[in-house]
Amino acid sequence: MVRLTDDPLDPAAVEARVRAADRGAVLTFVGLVRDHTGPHRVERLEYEAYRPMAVKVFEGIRGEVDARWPGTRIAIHHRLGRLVVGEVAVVIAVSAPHRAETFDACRYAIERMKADVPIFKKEIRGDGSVWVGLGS
Amino acid sequence: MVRLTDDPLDPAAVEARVRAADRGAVLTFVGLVRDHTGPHRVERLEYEAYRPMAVKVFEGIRGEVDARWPGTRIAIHHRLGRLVVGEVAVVIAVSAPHRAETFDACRYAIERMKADVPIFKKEIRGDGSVWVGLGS
Amino acid sequence: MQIEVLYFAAARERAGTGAEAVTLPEGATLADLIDALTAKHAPLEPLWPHVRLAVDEAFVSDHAAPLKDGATVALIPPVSGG
Amino acid sequence: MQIEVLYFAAARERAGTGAEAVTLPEGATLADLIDALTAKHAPLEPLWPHVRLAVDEAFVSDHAAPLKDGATVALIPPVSGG
Repeated sequence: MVRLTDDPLDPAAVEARVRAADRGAVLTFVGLVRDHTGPHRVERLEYEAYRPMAVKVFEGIRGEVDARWPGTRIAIHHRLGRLVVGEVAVVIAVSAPHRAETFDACRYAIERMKADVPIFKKEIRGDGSVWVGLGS
Repeated sequence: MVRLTDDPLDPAAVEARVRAADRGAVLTFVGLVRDHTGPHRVERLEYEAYRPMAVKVFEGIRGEVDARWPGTRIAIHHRLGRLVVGEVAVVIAVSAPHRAETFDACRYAIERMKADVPIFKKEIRGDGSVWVGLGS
Repeated sequence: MQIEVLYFAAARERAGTGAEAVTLPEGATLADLIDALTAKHAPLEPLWPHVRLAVDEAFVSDHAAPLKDGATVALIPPVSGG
Repeated sequence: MQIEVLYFAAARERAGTGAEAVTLPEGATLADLIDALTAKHAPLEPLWPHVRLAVDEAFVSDHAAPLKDGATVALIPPVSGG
């Protein structure tokens, strides 16, 4: 249910992985390449990852979600490589019998990803390029 | 961006309605027909609505979301009629430049819908049928 | 005056109809309408505590509000969208 | 002992390589490795405050921790998945 890929992501396919007859709610977060960051125009992004560790940390997040919200199911697919504006960078889908857990678990997974999954993003801007989080 | 329909819903199509180049986040909630409610096995659901008022209340919710979370865009599609287990009853998609607003706005829209949109659900169970919220 | 009454879900089943016209004296209120409908459809009686009323597609909680000729009043049982 | 060092993102660009083997004396710590890498790749120096270290795919924050022969140490600049 965790996947890193250089190919385009399909949110519907990720969502389908967590659907089941005993689940009444699916929440799907899609992170897209935005055309700007603050005042800077963004032309494209380049993602790289420490792949085996990224998968390991994502799997750890899945385990944490399972433990904190029993009955949820979560799938996380992250794109790597070169992405242009409008393309999908990440899809996180969470299902549960009821909606409350899907919100809490999905939000938790995103915040954990942003903190600890070794994926790196370079913004190629009209006026140069920067590693996000570093500013240079 | 508000739609009531007797036809099957496609979450991807609803999500597509709120995507745009200046948005980095799309959150899509999908409500599905579950195979049980508490101890009761559910065979199917029958949704009916006070259609013009339901659309009006949904549009009011959209206006509230616009006012509270400027920069968000929201689409709400709700299915009516007879649905079997696993079918999609509602899709609520919210986009925004950043993720926090998508979670807050989507959650808000769902809670408002559950409180005030005149849509009614009859559960056809193995052991009889009930109007949800009324228990008879 | 004439009021158009709409019934949904359990209210529709208990009234045995989805819509009907009801004639009330001038100055009648929502409370008067409730009395008239209960007299006409006894099975509605136990449902009233669970029903909200909408006048011309907006919820109205003040049952002392006078009705206007030609208004549409909907009986809204517990909603459960989603 | 020999340590495999992996560089990502800004660290990779500043080191001029994505991976290299580094030989350290027995008992060397992460702090010793940082000194050795800085001596080898001066451009890494300003990056250290922003870099976390992972040993065999797990973050290690204690730089006094002794390294084991054959360990893989990765320099992890600020992450930004999503």
